[in-house]
Amino acid sequence: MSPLLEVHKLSRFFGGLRAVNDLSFTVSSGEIFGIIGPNGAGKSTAVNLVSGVTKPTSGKVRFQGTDVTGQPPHKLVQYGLARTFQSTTVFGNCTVEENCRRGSYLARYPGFFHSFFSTSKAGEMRQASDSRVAEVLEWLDLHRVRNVRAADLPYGAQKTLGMAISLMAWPKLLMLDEPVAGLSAAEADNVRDTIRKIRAEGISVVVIDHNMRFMAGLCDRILVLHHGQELAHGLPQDVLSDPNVIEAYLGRRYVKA
Amino acid sequence: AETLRIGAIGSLSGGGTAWGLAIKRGAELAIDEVNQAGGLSVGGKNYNLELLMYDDQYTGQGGKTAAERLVFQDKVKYIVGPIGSNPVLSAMEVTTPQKVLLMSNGYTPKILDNEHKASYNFRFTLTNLEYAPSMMKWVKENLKVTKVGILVPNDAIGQSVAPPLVKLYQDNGIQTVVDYYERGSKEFSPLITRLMAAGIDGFDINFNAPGEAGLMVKQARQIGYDKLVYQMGGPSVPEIIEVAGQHSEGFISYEMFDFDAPSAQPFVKAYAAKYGKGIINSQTPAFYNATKILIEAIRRADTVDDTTKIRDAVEKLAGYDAGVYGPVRWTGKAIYGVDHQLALPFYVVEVKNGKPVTRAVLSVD
Amino acid sequence: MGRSTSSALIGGGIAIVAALAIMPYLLDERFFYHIAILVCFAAIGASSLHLIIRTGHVSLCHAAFIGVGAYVSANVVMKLGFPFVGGLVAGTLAAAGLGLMIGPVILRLTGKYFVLITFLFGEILRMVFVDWQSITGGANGLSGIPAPAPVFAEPKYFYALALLAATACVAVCGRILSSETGRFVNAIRESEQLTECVGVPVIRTKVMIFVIACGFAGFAGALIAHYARYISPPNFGPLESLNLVIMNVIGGMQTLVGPLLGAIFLVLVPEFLRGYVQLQHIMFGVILILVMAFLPAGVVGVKDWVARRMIPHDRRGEQ
Amino acid sequence: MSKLELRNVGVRYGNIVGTQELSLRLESAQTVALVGSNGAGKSSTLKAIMGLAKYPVGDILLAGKSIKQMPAFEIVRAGIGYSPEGRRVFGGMSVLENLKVGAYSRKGGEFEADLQRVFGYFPRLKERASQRAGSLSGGEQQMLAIGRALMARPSVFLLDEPSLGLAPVIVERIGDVLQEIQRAEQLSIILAEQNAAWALSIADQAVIVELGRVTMTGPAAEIAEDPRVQRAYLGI
Amino acid sequence: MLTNPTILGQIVVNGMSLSSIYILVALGFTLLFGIMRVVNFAHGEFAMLGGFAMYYLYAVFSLPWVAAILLAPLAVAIPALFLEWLVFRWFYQKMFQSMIGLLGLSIVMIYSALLTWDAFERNIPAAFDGILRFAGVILPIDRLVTIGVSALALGAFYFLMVHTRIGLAMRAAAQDVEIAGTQGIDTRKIYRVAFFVAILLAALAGALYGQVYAVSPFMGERPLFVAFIVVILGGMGSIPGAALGGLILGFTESFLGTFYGGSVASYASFGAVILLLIFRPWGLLGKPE
Ligand SMILES: Nc1ncnc2c1ncn2[C@@H]1O[C@H](COP(=O)(O)OP(=O)(O)OP(=O)(O)O)[C@@H](O)[C@H]1O
Ligand SMILES: Nc1ncnc2c1ncn2[C@@H]1O[C@H](COP(=O)(O)OP(=O)(O)OP(=O)(O)O)[C@@H](O)[C@H]1O
Ligand SMILES: CC(C)C[C@H](N)C(=O)O
Ligand SMILES: [Mg+2]
Ligand SMILES: [Mg+2]
Repeated sequence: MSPLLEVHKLSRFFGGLRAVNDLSFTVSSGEIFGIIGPNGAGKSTAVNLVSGVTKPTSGKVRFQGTDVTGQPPHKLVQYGLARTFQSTTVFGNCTVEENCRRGSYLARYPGFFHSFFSTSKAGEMRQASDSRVAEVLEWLDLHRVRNVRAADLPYGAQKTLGMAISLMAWPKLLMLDEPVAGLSAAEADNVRDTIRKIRAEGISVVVIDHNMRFMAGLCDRILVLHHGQELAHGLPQDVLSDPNVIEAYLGRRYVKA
Repeated sequence: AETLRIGAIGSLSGGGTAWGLAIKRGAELAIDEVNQAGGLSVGGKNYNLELLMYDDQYTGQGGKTAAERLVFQDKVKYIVGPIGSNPVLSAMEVTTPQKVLLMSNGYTPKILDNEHKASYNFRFTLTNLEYAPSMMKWVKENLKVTKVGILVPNDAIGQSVAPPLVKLYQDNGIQTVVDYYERGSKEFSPLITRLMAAGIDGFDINFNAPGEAGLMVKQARQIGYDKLVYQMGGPSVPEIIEVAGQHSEGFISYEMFDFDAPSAQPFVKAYAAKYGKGIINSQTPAFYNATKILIEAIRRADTVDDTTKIRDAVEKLAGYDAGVYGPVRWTGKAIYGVDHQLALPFYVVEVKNGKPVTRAVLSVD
Repeated sequence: MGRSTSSALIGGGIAIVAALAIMPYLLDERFFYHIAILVCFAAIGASSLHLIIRTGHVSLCHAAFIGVGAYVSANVVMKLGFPFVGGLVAGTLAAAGLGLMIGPVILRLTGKYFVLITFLFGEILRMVFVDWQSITGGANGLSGIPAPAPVFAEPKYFYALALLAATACVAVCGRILSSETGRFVNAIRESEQLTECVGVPVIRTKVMIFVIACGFAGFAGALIAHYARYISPPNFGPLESLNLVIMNVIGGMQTLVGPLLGAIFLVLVPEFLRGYVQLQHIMFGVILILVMAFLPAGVVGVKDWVARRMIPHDRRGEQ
Repeated sequence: MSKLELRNVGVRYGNIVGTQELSLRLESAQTVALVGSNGAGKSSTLKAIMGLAKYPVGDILLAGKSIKQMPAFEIVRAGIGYSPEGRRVFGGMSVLENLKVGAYSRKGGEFEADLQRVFGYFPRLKERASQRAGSLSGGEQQMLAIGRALMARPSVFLLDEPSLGLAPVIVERIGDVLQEIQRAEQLSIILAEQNAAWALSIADQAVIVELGRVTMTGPAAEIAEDPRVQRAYLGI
Repeated sequence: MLTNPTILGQIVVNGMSLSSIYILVALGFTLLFGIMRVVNFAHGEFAMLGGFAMYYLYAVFSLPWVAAILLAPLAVAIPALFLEWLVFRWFYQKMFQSMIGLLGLSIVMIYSALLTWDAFERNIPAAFDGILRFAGVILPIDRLVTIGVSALALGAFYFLMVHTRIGLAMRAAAQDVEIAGTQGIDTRKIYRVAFFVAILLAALAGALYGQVYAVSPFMGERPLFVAFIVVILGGMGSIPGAALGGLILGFTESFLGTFYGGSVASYASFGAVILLLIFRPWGLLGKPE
C-alpha cells in the first residue's frame, strides 16, 4: 500500500505548551488508522493540524505526495481530505437532507453566476449532487429522517450525519474525532459498521476515540499519543497490551476486563 | 376666526436641540402675542395663528423631509428655521421652487447666495461675514493680539467660519493657528496645550456651542494659560459664565443680544412666564423677531397666500420695530447680491465679577 | 424550495410591487411620494445589509458605503459631466471596490469585534467626508446635484425610478439568498468552521457577499444624491448605519422580508409621530422597547406570536 | 420513605418527548444507574429533578417533600448536587474558584475542610488549584465538575455521563472515587450513563430508560445479566 | 515646549481624569454584557441622570461634597431598579433585541430629560477649584479628585468582583447562568445586584463628569460611544481590559491631540484600534474564542 498521508515531524506549541511535538506517522490508502491517548495528549490538535484548521509551528504534511502543510481546510477538502469535529458536527438548524447539500459544495456549486441564473450547468450539478445526497443518506441509513431538523436527531444519528456531511465531498481520507463518544454499545457497533462500509468504498479513515472496544475492533493500526508525542504504534492487540499504554491510558483494570 | 399656520423646522433631537427649542419658543412667544391681541386681520378675515413645527434631527435628510411635509402635506406658506447649514440647504431645495418663505439661520453664504438669488429666503441673524469685520477692527484696536489660536468644531459651522476668519486676521496682520476638533469632545486641554506651544497671545474660541466654549475657557485657565481668551463670534455669554464659573473672569465676547437692556425686559419676562427661568438661548429673540417680522409683512401684504407679495413686503419692512432689536434694516447686497440679510446691532461684552458688561455696541457696516 | 412555492413567491412579489407602484398615485400627494421614495432607499440599504447579516456579520458602516456611492456619483456627474447613469455606475463600483479592499481584512473578525471594526471604519469614512472638502464639500456638503433627468425632479416620477431600483435590489438579494450561493451563506452563518471543512472558501464567499452588498449601498447612495440633490456627512454617519441595523432587527433578521418590514416601519413610524413635536421621540423609544420585548424575532414574528396566543391554555404546560 | 422519589415525571420540548410517566426511587446511600441509549431521556430526568426543565408534570419528592416547583438554587440548598452533562465548568475561573462556587449555597465556615476533602479525592485538582478551568484536560474538568458539586455537601448526587470523552484510566478512577465517597458520606447517587458496563459495575440498582419511559428496573447485577440489556447496552 | 516634561505631566493627568470616567462607564457596560448579555445602549443616560443627581444634591441643595458624591449614584441606582423590572428583564440573554430595545429606552430617557430640564448646559460648581503645583506641573485639583474617586471605585469594584461571595456568584453567572443556578446561586437576585452595581458606576461617572465638564440631557452620548470602543478593545467582559482600554484611548487622544492636533488624533486613535483588532481580533486582554 502506498502512503496516502505522510506526517513528518509535525509540532504545534501553544505558548509554552507542546500540544503536538515532533510527531510523524503515515496512513496508507485503504487503511483505518486509530489514534488514542490520554485526555489532552494532542489527538484533536493533530487532526486540526492535518486538516488545516490549526497552523503547525513546524513540520510537514504530505497528502498523496503533495505538500499541503498550512493550506486552509477548504483547499484540503479539494485534495480529498475531510474531517468531522469532536463537538459541532452538524448544522443543527436545518434538515438532514439540507445538511448533506451543504456538505456537497464541491460537487454542487457551479459558481455565483451559474447559480444566480440557474443555468443548465447549475441544474445538472444540482441534480447530480441531489442524487448523491439521496445515495449517501440511504447508504448510511439516514434516509428515513432526511426531513428531520438535525438538532432534533438522537445524538448517535447526529454523529452519523456528521460523517455523511464529510462524505459528500468524496474524500480520499476521512478523519473522525470521537465518533462514538456518548453512544451506547449498540450504537457504537452501528457506527463501526458504517465506517467499515466507508472503507469498503475505498476511503481511508483516521479515527480518534476513547472507546477501546470500538477501536480495537475497527482499526488496522493504532497510534498512541502522550504529551504530544508517540508512545506506541502498531497493531491494536500489540498496542493495547503494551505496559506503557496500560499505565498511561488504559488503567490496570482494563487488562482484566 | 380661521386658523393660519406658520411652519417651523428645527432640531428637537441631536446636536442642535438647544437651537430647535430656541426657534420653537421664539416663534411661540411672537404668535402668542398676536393671538392675545386678538389675532391677525388680513383681507377682511381674522386669523388665529398656530405654529406647526417638525424636527429635522439636525441633518440634511431631516430638513428635507420636514420641509416636504410642511410644504406639500400641510400646505404651509412660510417657515421659520431651521438653524444649521445642513438642514437649511436641504430644506431650501424644497421651499424655494414652491415659493415658500424660509426664515432660517445657517452660516453658509449659499443660503442667500445661490442660483435663485435667495428669492424666498431671509436671514435674521448675523453671520461671521457681517459681524467679523467690525469685530476685527475692535479687537485690533483694543486687544493688541499678535498671534491668535482658534479652535473650531469640524462640522458645517467650523468649516464655514474658520477660513474667512483666518483670512480676516491675516489681512489685519495677525498670525493664526487653527485646529479642528470632533463635535462632542469635552477635553480640550491637549489642543489648547498645542496652541500655547505655538506661542499664542490670544485664544479665540469663536463659534463653538456654548457648553464647549465654556469648557474651553475653563480648561485653558486650568492648564495655566494666562493670556487673553475671547471670542469673535458665537454668542451665549451667560452659558459660558455658567460653565466656566470664576474662570470666565475677563473673558471678552461677541454677543448678539443684550438680555439686560431695558427694551429686552418684556421679552425676558414673557419667556420666563412660559418656559421658566432657565438660561435663554440667544437665538430665541432672533426667531421671535423673525416671526414678528413675518407676521407684520403678512399684515402689510394683506394676503395669506401670495408669498411673492409677502416677500416683497418683508423686503420693504425697513423701519419696522418688532421691539427687541430696534428698527429693521436690510443688507447683504455686497456679499450675496441680495438684500435679504437683517442688519442687527451687536455687542462686545466683557465678564466682570461674573456678569457680562457691555464694552461696545457695534453694527454692520 | 419547490417550483410551486417559488413561483408563488414570485407571483406574490409581483403583486406587492404592483400594489406599491400604484398606491401613492392613488393618493397623489407629493409628500406621499417623498415618503415612499424614502422607504425605497431604506429598503435597498436594509436589504443589502441583510445580505451581510446573513453571513453572520453585523456591519455598522453600511451607511458610509451609501455615502461613498453618493459622493462619487455626485462628483462624476457634476465635475466630470457624465450623465446620471454614469454616476450611478461609478457610485456602485466605487462602493463595491472599497468593499473589496477592506472586506478580506475585516471579514476575518467575527461577532462584536466585527461590529466594532466596522463602526470605526464608518467613523473614519465619515471624517473623510468631512475633511476632503474639494471632493465632498466638507461638512457643508454638496448642493445643487442635478436630478437624474429634469422630469425626475418631480417626486411623482422619481418614485417610479426608486421603486424600480428597490425592486431590482430586493429581487437580486432574494435570488442570491435562494440560490445555491444562499445555501452556503446560511451554512457560514451557522458554523464557519464546519463550512470551511466541507470545502467552502468561507472568506472568499463572505467577501463576495460583502462586495455585492456594498455595491448596492453605493447604488442607493447615488440615487439618494440625485434625489435629495443635497448631501452632507451626517446622512452617512453611524446613526444612519445603526438605523439600517435596527430595520433588520425590528423587522426580523432571519428572512429578507424582515428588513423590508423594518424599512417601512422605521420610515413610517417616526413620520406618524412627527406631529407630536417634543413627545415624538419618547413615543418612538417606547415603541422600540415594546416591539423588541414582545416580538423578539421582529415584526415578522407577529404571526408566531398570534399563533402562540391561539394555543389552548391546557397545552401550554407542554412547552 | 425514599431519599428521592420521582412520580410519573414528564418533560417535553415542544413536540419532542424528553421523558414521560417516569417513576423511580432512590434510597439512602444507594447508587442507581440510569441507563439508556441516546435521547432516551436520562438527562431530561436529571434536569427535571434539578428544576431545569420547563413545566414538568408529575411530582418529585426529596425526603417526602415536593421540590417540583422550586428554582434550581433552592433545590441545591435542599441537598441535591448536580454534575451536568458535558462538565460545564466555569472555564474562565480558576479551579479553586469553581470549587468556591460549588460551596456557594452553604453557610458556615467548614469551607477549608470541605476543600481538603475534595482535594483528597482528586489530588490532581489540588495541583491545578490556580489554573484556569477552561484549560484543564477533559478528565480534569470532569473531576472538577464532580468536586464542585461535592462542595455543597449534597445528600443526593446526580451525575450526568461523567465518563463521556474520558480516557479509560480516568473513568476507572472516577468510579473508584464515587464509591469511596459514597462509603464515607452515605451519599445517594443517580448515575446517568451511556457506558452501561461501567455504570452497572458500580451501581446497586439499575433503571433502563427507553423513549422516555422506564422499561426495566432491578438490582444492577441482575440487570447486567439480562440478555436484552447485554445485547443493547453492553455489546455482548 | 511640547517636549517639556511638565507639559507632558499635565497632559497625562488631564487624559487620565477623562479616561478614568470613561472606565467607570465602560465597567458597568461590560458587567451588564458579561452577565446578562445585554447591550445597554441606555448606559450613558444613567450617567446623565447621575450628573443631574449631583447637580441637585450639590449645586442646588448644597449638601457637603462627600455626601453628594456618595448619594448621587444611589439616587439613580435605587429608582433604576424599577426600570430593571419594567424594561431590562425582558432583554436578558438577548443580545440584538436588547441593543435595539435599550436604544429605545435611551431615547425615552434623553427626551424625557429634555422635557424636564431643557437643553442648556448646567454647571456644578467645582468643589476643589484650586491648582496644585507639583515639580512645575500644574494640576487642577478637581482632576486629581476625579482620578482619585474613580480609582477608589475601580478598586472597590475589583474587590467586589474578585474577593467577595457575591462577586464570585456574578462571575459564575456570567459564564453559565444555568449551571450557576445548579450550584445554588439565585441568579435572578444576582442579575439585580449586577444591574444595581453597573448603574451605580455609571451614575458615579456621570456625577464626576458633570462636575468636571457640564450637565445636560445629551451628556451621556459621548461616554457611551467611548465605552463601546473601550469595552470591546479591552476584551468584552474583562475588568482590567476595560481599564487598560480606557487608559490607552484616553492617552492616545490626549498625546496625539497635543502633538498632531485634533483631526490627526481622531484618525490615528481609531486607526490604531482598527490595527489592533486586525492583529489581535479578540481585543487587548480578551481570549481567542
Ligand atoms: N487553542 C489552544 N490554545 C491553547 N491550548 C490548547 C489549544 N488547543 C488545545 N490546547 C491544549 O493542547 C493540549 C492538547 O489538546 P487536544 O485537544 O489535542 O487533546 P486531545 O488529545 O484531543 O484530548 P481529548 O481526548 O480530551 O479530546 C491540551 O492540553 C489542550 O489544553
Ligand atoms: N433542549 C432541548 N430541546 C429540544 N429537545 C430536546 C432538548 N433536550 C433534549 N431534547 C430531546 O429530548 C429527548 C431526550 O433527551 P435527553 O437529553 O434527556 O436524552 P439522554 O438520555 O440524556 O440522551 P444522551 O445520551 O444523548 O445524553 C431527545 O429526543 C432529545 O433530542
Ligand atoms: C450576527 C448574527 C446575525 C448571527 C450571530 N452569529 C448569532 O446567531 O448570534
Ligand atoms: Mg480531543
Ligand atoms: Mg444526556
